[in-house]
Amino acid sequence: MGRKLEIEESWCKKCGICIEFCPKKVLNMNNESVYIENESECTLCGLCELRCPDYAIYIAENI
Amino acid sequence: MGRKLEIEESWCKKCGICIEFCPKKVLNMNNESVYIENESECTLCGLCELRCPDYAIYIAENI
Amino acid sequence: MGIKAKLLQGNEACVHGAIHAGMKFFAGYPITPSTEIAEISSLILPRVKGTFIQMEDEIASMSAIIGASIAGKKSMTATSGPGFSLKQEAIGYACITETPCVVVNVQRSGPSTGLPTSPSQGDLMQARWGTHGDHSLIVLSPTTVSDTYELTVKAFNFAEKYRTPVVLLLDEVIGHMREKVDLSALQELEILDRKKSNCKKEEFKPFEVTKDLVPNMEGIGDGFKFHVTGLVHDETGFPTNSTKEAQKLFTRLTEKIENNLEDILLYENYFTDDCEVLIVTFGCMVRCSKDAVDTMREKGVKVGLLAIKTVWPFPEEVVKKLSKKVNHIFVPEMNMGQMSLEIERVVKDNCPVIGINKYNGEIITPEEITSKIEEVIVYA
Amino acid sequence: MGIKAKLLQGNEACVHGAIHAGMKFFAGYPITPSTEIAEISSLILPRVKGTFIQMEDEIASMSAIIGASIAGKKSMTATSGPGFSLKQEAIGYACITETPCVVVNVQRSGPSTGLPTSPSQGDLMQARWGTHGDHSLIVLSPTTVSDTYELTVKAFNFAEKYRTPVVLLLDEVIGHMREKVDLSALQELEILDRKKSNCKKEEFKPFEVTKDLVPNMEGIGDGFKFHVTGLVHDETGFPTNSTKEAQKLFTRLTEKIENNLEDILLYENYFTDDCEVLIVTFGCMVRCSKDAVDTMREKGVKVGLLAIKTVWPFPEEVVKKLSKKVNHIFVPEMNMGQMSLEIERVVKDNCPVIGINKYNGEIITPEEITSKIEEVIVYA
Amino acid sequence: MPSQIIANNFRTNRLPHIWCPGCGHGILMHSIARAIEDLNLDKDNICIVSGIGCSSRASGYFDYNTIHTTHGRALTFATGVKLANPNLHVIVITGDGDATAIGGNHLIHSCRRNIDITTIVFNNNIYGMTGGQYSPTTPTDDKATTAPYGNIDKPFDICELSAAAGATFVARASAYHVNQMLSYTKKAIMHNGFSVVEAVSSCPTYYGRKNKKGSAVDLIKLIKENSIVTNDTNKAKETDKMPIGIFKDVTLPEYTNEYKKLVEKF
Amino acid sequence: MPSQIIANNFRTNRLPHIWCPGCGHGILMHSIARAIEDLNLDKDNICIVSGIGCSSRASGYFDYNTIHTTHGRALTFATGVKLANPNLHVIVITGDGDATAIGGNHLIHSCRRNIDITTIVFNNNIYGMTGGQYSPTTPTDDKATTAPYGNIDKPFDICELSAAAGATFVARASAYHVNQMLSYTKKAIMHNGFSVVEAVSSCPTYYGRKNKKGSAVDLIKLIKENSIVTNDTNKAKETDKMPIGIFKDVTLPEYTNEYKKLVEKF
Amino acid sequence: MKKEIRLSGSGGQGLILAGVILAEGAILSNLNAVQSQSYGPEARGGASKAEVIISDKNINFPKIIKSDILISLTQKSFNEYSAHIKEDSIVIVDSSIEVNDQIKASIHKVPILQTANDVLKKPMTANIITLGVLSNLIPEINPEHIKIAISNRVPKGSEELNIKAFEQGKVFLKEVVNAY
Amino acid sequence: MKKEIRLSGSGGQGLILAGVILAEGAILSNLNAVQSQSYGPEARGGASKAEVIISDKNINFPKIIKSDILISLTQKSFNEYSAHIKEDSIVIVDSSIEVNDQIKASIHKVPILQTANDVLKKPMTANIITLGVLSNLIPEINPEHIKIAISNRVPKGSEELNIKAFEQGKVFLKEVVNAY
Ligand SMILES: Cc1ncc(C[n+]2csc(CCOP(=O)(O)OP(=O)(O)O)c2C)c(N)n1
Ligand SMILES: Cc1ncc(C[n+]2csc(CCOP(=O)(O)OP(=O)(O)O)c2C)c(N)n1
Ligand code: SF4
Ligand code: SF4
Ligand code: SF4
Ligand code: SF4
Repeated sequence: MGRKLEIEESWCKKCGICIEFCPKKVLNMNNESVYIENESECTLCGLCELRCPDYAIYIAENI
Repeated sequence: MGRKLEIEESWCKKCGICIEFCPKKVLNMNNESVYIENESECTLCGLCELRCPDYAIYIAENI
Repeated sequence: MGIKAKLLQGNEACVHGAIHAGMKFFAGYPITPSTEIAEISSLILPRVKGTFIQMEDEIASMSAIIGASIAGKKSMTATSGPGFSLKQEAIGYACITETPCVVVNVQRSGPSTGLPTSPSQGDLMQARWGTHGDHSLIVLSPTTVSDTYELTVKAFNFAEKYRTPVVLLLDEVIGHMREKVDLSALQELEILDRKKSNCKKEEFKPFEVTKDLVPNMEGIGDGFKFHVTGLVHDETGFPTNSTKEAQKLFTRLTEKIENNLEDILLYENYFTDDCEVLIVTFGCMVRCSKDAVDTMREKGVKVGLLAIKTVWPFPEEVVKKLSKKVNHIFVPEMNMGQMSLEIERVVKDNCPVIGINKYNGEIITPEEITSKIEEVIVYA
Repeated sequence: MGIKAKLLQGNEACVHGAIHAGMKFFAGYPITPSTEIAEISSLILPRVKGTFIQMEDEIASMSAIIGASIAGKKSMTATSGPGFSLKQEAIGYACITETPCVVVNVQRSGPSTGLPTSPSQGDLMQARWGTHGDHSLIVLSPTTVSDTYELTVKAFNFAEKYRTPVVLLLDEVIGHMREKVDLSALQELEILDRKKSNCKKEEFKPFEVTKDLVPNMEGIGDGFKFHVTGLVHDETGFPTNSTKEAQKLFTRLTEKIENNLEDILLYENYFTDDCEVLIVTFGCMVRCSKDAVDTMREKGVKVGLLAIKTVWPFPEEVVKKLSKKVNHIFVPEMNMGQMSLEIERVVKDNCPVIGINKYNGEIITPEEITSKIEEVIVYA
Repeated sequence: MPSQIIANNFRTNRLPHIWCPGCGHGILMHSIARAIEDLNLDKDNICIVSGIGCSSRASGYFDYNTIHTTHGRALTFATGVKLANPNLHVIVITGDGDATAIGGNHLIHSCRRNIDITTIVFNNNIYGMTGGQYSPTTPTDDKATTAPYGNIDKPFDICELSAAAGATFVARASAYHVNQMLSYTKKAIMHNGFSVVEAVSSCPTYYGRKNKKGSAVDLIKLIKENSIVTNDTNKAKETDKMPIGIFKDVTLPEYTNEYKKLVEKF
Repeated sequence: MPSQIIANNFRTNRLPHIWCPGCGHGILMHSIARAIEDLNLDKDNICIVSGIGCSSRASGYFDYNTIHTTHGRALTFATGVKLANPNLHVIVITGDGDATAIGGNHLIHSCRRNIDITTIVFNNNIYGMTGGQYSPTTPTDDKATTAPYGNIDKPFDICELSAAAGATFVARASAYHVNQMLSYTKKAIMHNGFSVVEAVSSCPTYYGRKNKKGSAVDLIKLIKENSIVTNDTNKAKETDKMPIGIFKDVTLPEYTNEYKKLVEKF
Repeated sequence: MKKEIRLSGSGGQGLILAGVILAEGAILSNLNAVQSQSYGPEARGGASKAEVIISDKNINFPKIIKSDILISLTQKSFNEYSAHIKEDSIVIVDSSIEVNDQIKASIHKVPILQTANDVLKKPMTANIITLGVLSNLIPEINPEHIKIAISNRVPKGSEELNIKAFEQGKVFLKEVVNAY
Repeated sequence: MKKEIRLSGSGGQGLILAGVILAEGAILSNLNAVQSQSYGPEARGGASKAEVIISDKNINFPKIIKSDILISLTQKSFNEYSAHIKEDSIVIVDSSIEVNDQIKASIHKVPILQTANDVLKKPMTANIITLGVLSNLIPEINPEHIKIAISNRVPKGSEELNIKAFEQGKVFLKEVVNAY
């Protein structure tokens, strides 16, 4: 069982906060939503989850 | 022209504050009002005037 | 014979009635002439494991009793004129959230600070219309100290049964006078509690439209986890902008009361059976009017009295019916004629409505009432 | 031709009217749908050497404008439902101290928070009865944006002339809509100021009973050194417990307004000369009713409209007179029937009074009015 | 015949005042009049604003412009007066209930704005006018008609609260400390900004009686015994006594000045 | 599909919430839910009470007992709730306007009573819900729809005010400082007494736009840049930055406990 | 039987308490009673007035327009309320009060304040002494019932003193009762 | 002549401002105009709607029940408001919107958002482009008057850009006018 970064596109309001404050610059945005650009860089630190105002990005547990 | 301790009997509510806090124990009370018992002791410090809640005792000026 | 006669003050009787009814929470802020209600509550409540708190102002007091009631406790506050004005916003919140609570207003004289220790009945219209927006509530007004006990119990009962704020509109005369009260009868008064749901916790809808239009009510901490809001909401309790839901909600809030007038409308007939002249009044004016009726009856004039105890909703039909069989209606009030307005509306052209008004902080005497009646019926 | 047509929002027109009338002080607290009035005031007042302040709440705002008015400045505040409820205590203070001021209430829907952005006319009764105790005041309700400008000027004029708080009862529809306003005519509107005394400073009585029952008024800092209190007071302004003085004061406060109904009562007749069916209404409902009248007239039904602009004191005599010559009165209101109550009282058995009511946050359409009329007169 | 200072500053035809024998309020009212007399202010330019309470009845006695308002709101009326006519010396006289119970919000906001109003709080630790209920300054465990078993509330420190809220002059004197009362009141009036003088008073009728603290004289003695004259509140804390002194006196932009600057931009 | 923590604590059928893109309130709401999750509290025993404002809309989203009250009065409703059922964890979520403008008096009195309620103030320095008017925490000179020429008011320091009024736990975190927010919120909830967490938020729609401070991201960056993590407010003053930290944490008699003691006398 | 009694004096003399005790005594004696008072912010140390109506029938109108019995312990209150008494009613004043003889009533001077001061050594017993005097005038109320009411209503610890004061009051005006 | 125009989209697209400018233009052209809008706390970043009624007569009822001209810049607003149009009225939608052909109106797709983005490089000019399009459909309003209104109402400094946007909008739907 592992942990994995997930995005719920329909909840993303495209504010860009997760992208800006990701210490590893893992994320980027397109027309629809934020998306994971450099998954390999992600340390699963969870800061994007804590700072997303709309709960659209999070670390899924027990995958 | 001098200064003199005056009492307006009709205004005195007989609370006793002036008597208690007079540093020279000049004042006393009877049934009607406060009255001056030891006028000679009075230094005209004016503390009774400042502390009388009813403005019934005061140093008259320019007598 | 079980007579437990006691000398009680009106304000005191109010607290005893409240305790009887199950009051467990009182929040208040002192103001003449209601202060004794807070004072006596502070004395008694701790002894019955209830809570008394003196809040920082009337708004806080009103809000606190709503909070306590939502959390499950029967709650009351008491105030007078200026404080009653301040409580109005929160009273509207109690209306729309259907939170049972009792608000006592011991009326005093004048707008603003006025004559703070003098009696008046000047808040009658305010009790109905004081908060913004369409709303309904129940307003009771006692005429004796014993009545004060009884109507306080009924105020709590109505509050619980119909999930509504109930205003107990006292006046300084009744609030501050002491008279004999027979507690043995009063202590038998029935007590009603809010209806609980008997559904599964997940299925609970806090504002479900039940047959009687009064939603079941659960407390906080019992696992129902509902939402309460002063915004327009649907049966789930969550806000909605739907005009349909808005119309539904506002209509129900009115109808749950209007549909039960038979239960809610309290009044007393005093020689109305054969009367040709009718006095209609409320509060302390009932006492003065009774003396007036007695005097006039002694003189052979058939005067009767309708003593209105549920002043809002106004007992329209009762008054209308009586107005058809009498020649005059007199309305003595310690205000500029507030109940008169409502009576005029209801009575239409059935008979003339004549106000007897005094608003200087003095009670109207029986003589003033009888002489006005005599003056009018002689000229009639 | 001097036409200065401008597109103005209702709330904007209110501020322009106020500035025209001489407003020099505004204190407020934001609340939808009145907030633009504060915002625009904050923009304009500093430019005309006036003062804008946003206070910590509505009570503070209302009190501040009374303070400013006593100190000599024409003052206004603006709010909506919940804030209007909170201002009630201080409004009573303005009544008893006879302090000129203008209180705007842009009505929104529901008791409590309700539907905060939806229109309503639910505060009509509250505007009259919201504060405790017997009192009188003037309440004006505009029907168009241009009217809003005009009635704001008149509100200030009445406030000054009669030394009374005046409530400007707007509604969200008028407050938020923009339409064409011809400023050239409006800018000619007369402006009235409070009457000054012309006595010696030592002889000044701040609440002297003058012939018109309106005491002269001096500002603070001009050497008159008077006392103002919300307690019952005599002509000197100092508190008294005299029942005679109390009766005198309360009576005068009412009569100074009731004696001047001819000046104060504003209304508009629209095809009432020959009408058989009468619509009586106020505020934004006037617009909808005009369309309804036009439609019905086209169909050959003689419908007329009485548009009431001074809603309090209520123009009893005007309505009574018309009620004697028509077959039906219809009262469209965006509430549960508040003006209807007053009309029923006045009309008595002269003709039936039929309410057309909607209270879900939606405006009543001309079609809804005409179809109700048709429904009733067909059955009649 | 009253003294010259009384005749100059009071509406003597309204005296004696309604306060009970020995009520501290009368002493404090005198200090205010004397401060104004000493400062030689133009009486036409003074406006006293009060709320509702025994203390707030003070306004009616001063022979200046006086406004007796609603309970708790004196500062908001005063704000209107001051902004309408910034030349006035606006002085608010209020009680502990009026200023810190129902009126607490207006107190802290007036502090925050630093508007040039002088506020004198007659703090008698009780609601006198309504007959002795506990107030936000009633000490814990004391009795009151609504605290028959002893008060469980903690009291406010009015000076600390006012300073934290932004008042720029904060001091405490008392009905015993009449010289300080006079001197702080003068400073407060001349201070350009929002000033608060907590004037410790005494209510023999309700507070004294309920708490078996003796006569009017005894209550004034108690104030004397329980206090220490110092501007250093920390030092006072060590002695467990109530400090009498000036605790804050700073100059910061004043509200009506700032508003004036804004208006002058146009 | 939302995360487990969201599913456990929110009424997910009411999400996404009504707040604007990038509004700081969403971040803070998350922290509260996570704090409760981390503390493993019984959700039936939590009651969230809020006033009126964007921030106060938070109550409707939590899957606990929730009450959305009137503007400024959340703490007084909460006081009723807590006294009626002292077993509940009562948490008040409020805005700077709700808590310190119209609600300022209830804030200081709740502090004074030291009643066991946790108050989280979402401070975005503006009235968001009504469209961008200045609030008691809007910095001087900033613009707002009612301060078109710049605000002349001085702002409150919510933490300082609460501490002076008697709160026994006082801290400040922000929508940037999410770890602090989480940790302080947990401490505040577990604190037995009145606790205040000033949670600095951001309103890109009104505050940001009016003051030309850029995007939602820029506003969060500004919080980061203008603050310093320290429990020592004096140290922060030297740097002219806003301190993020715990400024007061003391144990004093708690109101419902004291009341319980009183009742147990009989 | 209906008696309207007005007790007047200054605040602090405890006349309202006396009125309450009188009313409670009446109730214990199976009568009806209504008690009311006037006071106000103006009454800080000022005038004080209690009214008691006692009757064997229902009492509706709760105020007294003209009294059957007036008690006045101060000159000021006598001057005010002696204008509102029934013809041929009873007026009892403290001995210190100057009465004017235009008043058509049977006026009795009783040394109430002096008795409180000199005999009982407690000025605050004046109200209960007054009750003793009154008790002689209202035989319908069993004096023992008044004593019970006194014990119920006076501060704990002062019962004995107050019963003594009551007895002391009963010494006065015995004859008037007989004449009444 | 009376035209009821509804502009719908999402908050932030500036459609209320467009409505205001349109109404002001109408007034400058000596017509009557009433403009209103709906918004609410639920509208944080959500739906937004402006209504403009233009007439050469008095306008009483201020709201639109069914529109003569509907503008929709978002799918959601199109779905909602296309249900409330008059028969044979005009509907203008952004090119990105999927229209359904049950609607009995002359529907025109116009690349408003794309033009704002790509041609004017400022997404916030979409509202003024919309005005340009609309202007073609309401010949009773002098386009120069709309331009004056634009200059009055847009933020200082952006006048030129917005006039350009207006002209850009006028490029579209010229034919429809002629057909109308
Ligand atoms: C709105 C309102 N609430 C309550 C009151 C009743 N009231 C009058 S004065 C007062 C308290 C006064 O206390 P304080 O300000 O400390 O003055 P003090 O009488 O002790 O000098 C209260 C509660 C009122 N007049 N108005
Ligand atoms: C009594 C009352 N006054 C005013 C309002 C209008 N109002 C609603 S929310 C609000 C301010 C909200 O500001 P804040 O608490 O800071 O929350 P934010 O929206 O910024 O999150 C105001 C003034 C109201 N609803 N009720
Ligand atoms: S979990 Fe951390 S590293 Fe990964 S995307 Fe989120 S913020 Fe970046
Ligand atoms: S202080 Fe004044 S009122 Fe008190 S006893 Fe002395 S003179 Fe009389
Ligand atoms: S009640 Fe207390 S505060 Fe009021 S006047 Fe009397 S002693 Fe002073
Ligand atoms: S208006 Fe401001 S505070 Fe409100 S939701 Fe939008 S960004 Fe947040």
